[in-house]
Amino acid sequence: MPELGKYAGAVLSSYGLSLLLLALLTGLSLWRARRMKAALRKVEERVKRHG
Amino acid sequence: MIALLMRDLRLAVRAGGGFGLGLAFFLIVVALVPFSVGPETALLARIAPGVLWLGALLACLLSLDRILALDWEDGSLDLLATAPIPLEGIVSVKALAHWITTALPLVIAAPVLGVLLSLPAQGYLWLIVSLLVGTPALSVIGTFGAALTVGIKRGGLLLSLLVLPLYVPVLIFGAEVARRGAEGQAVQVHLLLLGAITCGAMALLPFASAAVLRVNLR
Amino acid sequence: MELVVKELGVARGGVRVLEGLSFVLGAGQALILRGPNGSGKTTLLRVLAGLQPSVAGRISVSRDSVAYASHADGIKGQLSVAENLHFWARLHAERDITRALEAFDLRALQDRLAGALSAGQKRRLGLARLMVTGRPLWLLDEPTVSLDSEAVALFGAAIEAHLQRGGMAVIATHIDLGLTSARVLDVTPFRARRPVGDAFDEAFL
Amino acid sequence: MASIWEYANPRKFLETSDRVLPWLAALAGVALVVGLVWGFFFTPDDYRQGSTVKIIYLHVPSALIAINGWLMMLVASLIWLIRRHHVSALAARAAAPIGATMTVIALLTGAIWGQPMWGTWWAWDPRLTSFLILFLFYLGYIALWAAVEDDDTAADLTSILCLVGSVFAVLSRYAVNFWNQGLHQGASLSMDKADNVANVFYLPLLVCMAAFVLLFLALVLLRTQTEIRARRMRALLARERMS
Repeated sequence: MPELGKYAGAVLSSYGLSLLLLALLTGLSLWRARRMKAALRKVEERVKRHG
Repeated sequence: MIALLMRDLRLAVRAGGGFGLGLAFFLIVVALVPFSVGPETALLARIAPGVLWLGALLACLLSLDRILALDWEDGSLDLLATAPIPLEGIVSVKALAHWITTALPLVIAAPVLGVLLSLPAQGYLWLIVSLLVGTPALSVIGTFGAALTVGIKRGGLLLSLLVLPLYVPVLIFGAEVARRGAEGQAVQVHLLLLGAITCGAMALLPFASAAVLRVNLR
Repeated sequence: MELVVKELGVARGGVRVLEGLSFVLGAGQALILRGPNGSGKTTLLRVLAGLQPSVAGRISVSRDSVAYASHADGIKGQLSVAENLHFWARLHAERDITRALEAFDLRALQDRLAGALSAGQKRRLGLARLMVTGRPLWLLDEPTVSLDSEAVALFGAAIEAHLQRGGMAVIATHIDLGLTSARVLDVTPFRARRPVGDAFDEAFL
Repeated sequence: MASIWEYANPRKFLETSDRVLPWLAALAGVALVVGLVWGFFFTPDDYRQGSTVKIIYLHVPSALIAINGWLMMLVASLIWLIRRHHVSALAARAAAPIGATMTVIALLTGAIWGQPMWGTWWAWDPRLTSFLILFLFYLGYIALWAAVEDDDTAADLTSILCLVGSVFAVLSRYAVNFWNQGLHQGASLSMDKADNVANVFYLPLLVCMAAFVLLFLALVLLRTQTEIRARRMRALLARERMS
């Protein structure tokens, strides 16, 4: 761990918040991608079956 | 074109909402300011130009959705779109009608409300000039926003969200002219820039508004 | 003046509803559109009026020659009957509204506020608007909704007179308007076929 | 050589992006870890700013993406308006939330950095203000996409909004400059003036910027795929309803 001195709080909180936001964005994107893939597959199969 | 303008003006007068509501709103906003920041005259005089500009802008915003929504609901917009006037002309006339019915009364009322906020005497002229030059841009930009949201049910809040960021440059220069006027500084540069924005908006935005309206009428 | 429609395709909400539609309409002729609900009659009329782009085919008339009347009449309740008509007349650079008032029996009502009219009277006013546009091609979408039989007869006579003067009309309706010369076009056979296979095209189908 | 417009076909786009995406994501992840670890652990403190200098490894790249993300949306919107390729419009839609998040990160890190340096969380400095306005534009754009039901209509409306918004964003930028000369230092980086910032800070910053660009691209591809699938599903359901 590097010595951050008196600004430790500022540096750590900005890294923490930014990484949290990035993780949230990536996580949400992945989650939606997976859900949409599954939902589309279901609809595609139904459409194919009914012609 | 004149027929359309006259009809819109007549409708605004008969429906009652046109002239009255915006003005009343403006009055209330301005009257509430001293309650929130205190009655100290020096402070009020300092913030008066900005408060008056912001109040006028919000009062303008309040009536934007009426520009097109009523004609959309009763089907007039479909019929206007097939009329001999190009849609660009129609949205320009609509913006003009909005300016006459909403913005112009605000410009006239602003000096009266300036008294309430103890605006310095030298500020009145530039307040009126800045509002006269700036408010047409507010109407034209607002018409663009109204055209964007015309097909959306309860689009009023969305309309504000879309239009307010677009109002930023007008507000900055308009309020700056009024402030500098009140403080006795030179206003020419800012006034010219404000005029440039208004001219640019009036020249170009009707094309965007008409394009958007065509999409919404599909 | 002639309306020529060739191999026209129209879409609603991104999905094709009609395709391969062709017809010719000469001066003084009327065409009645028939077809079940949702078959694309309204969409077709809006495309003909130039409010909506077609997805295929050609239409010969420019949008300056059409007068369109939809379910909504575009009437302002705060204006009187005469003011409403005057507005549309002036917009189309016409002056005279007396002929329109008479044809739809609105003379006695002309100073009444349009907001105070009954549904059928409003509809009559909406249709009277067509006459003050001075345009040759009328596109009418279910024009007889909320009209009584007497008003339907008035309306039929107004169309007849319009055709006599060399006008044209395309009407989506299920009621017999008593038009002697009108042709009927059933749009059902022109219903868009589904694309075969599951080719994944630009329209995601 | 195939034309790039081939990728305007949704299926082709899905196939190709499926192949590219894992590599892109892996590369973005590696670059992000390398850049941030390098920046956080292995750079010295600045003699004036102390350890807060480490914040630029997040602040500058996110600001870069915040602006260029909007620029990408503008280009994609133009492509949609001119060539009517649906994928382009959907890519613009996919990019908006990423750009908005990056704007928030840039604002947050800026505020946290400003607190010890300027003694205040927020100053109405031209750059901060411009970013706040940019964020409002992102919000409006996203809200308009969400509010319009018909997909093609929404694509058209948002594209025109993006165009008009871009003009007004630039206008606001200059207006804000006029309005208040700020505290913010000038752009501390430009490609030809690398000596603005010493190399020890500059190299890890370059890695971080590359990482953010890669991350942006990967996320755009992923989200565009999702939008394409959502769009196809709606189209299939609509067709089913009609028959």
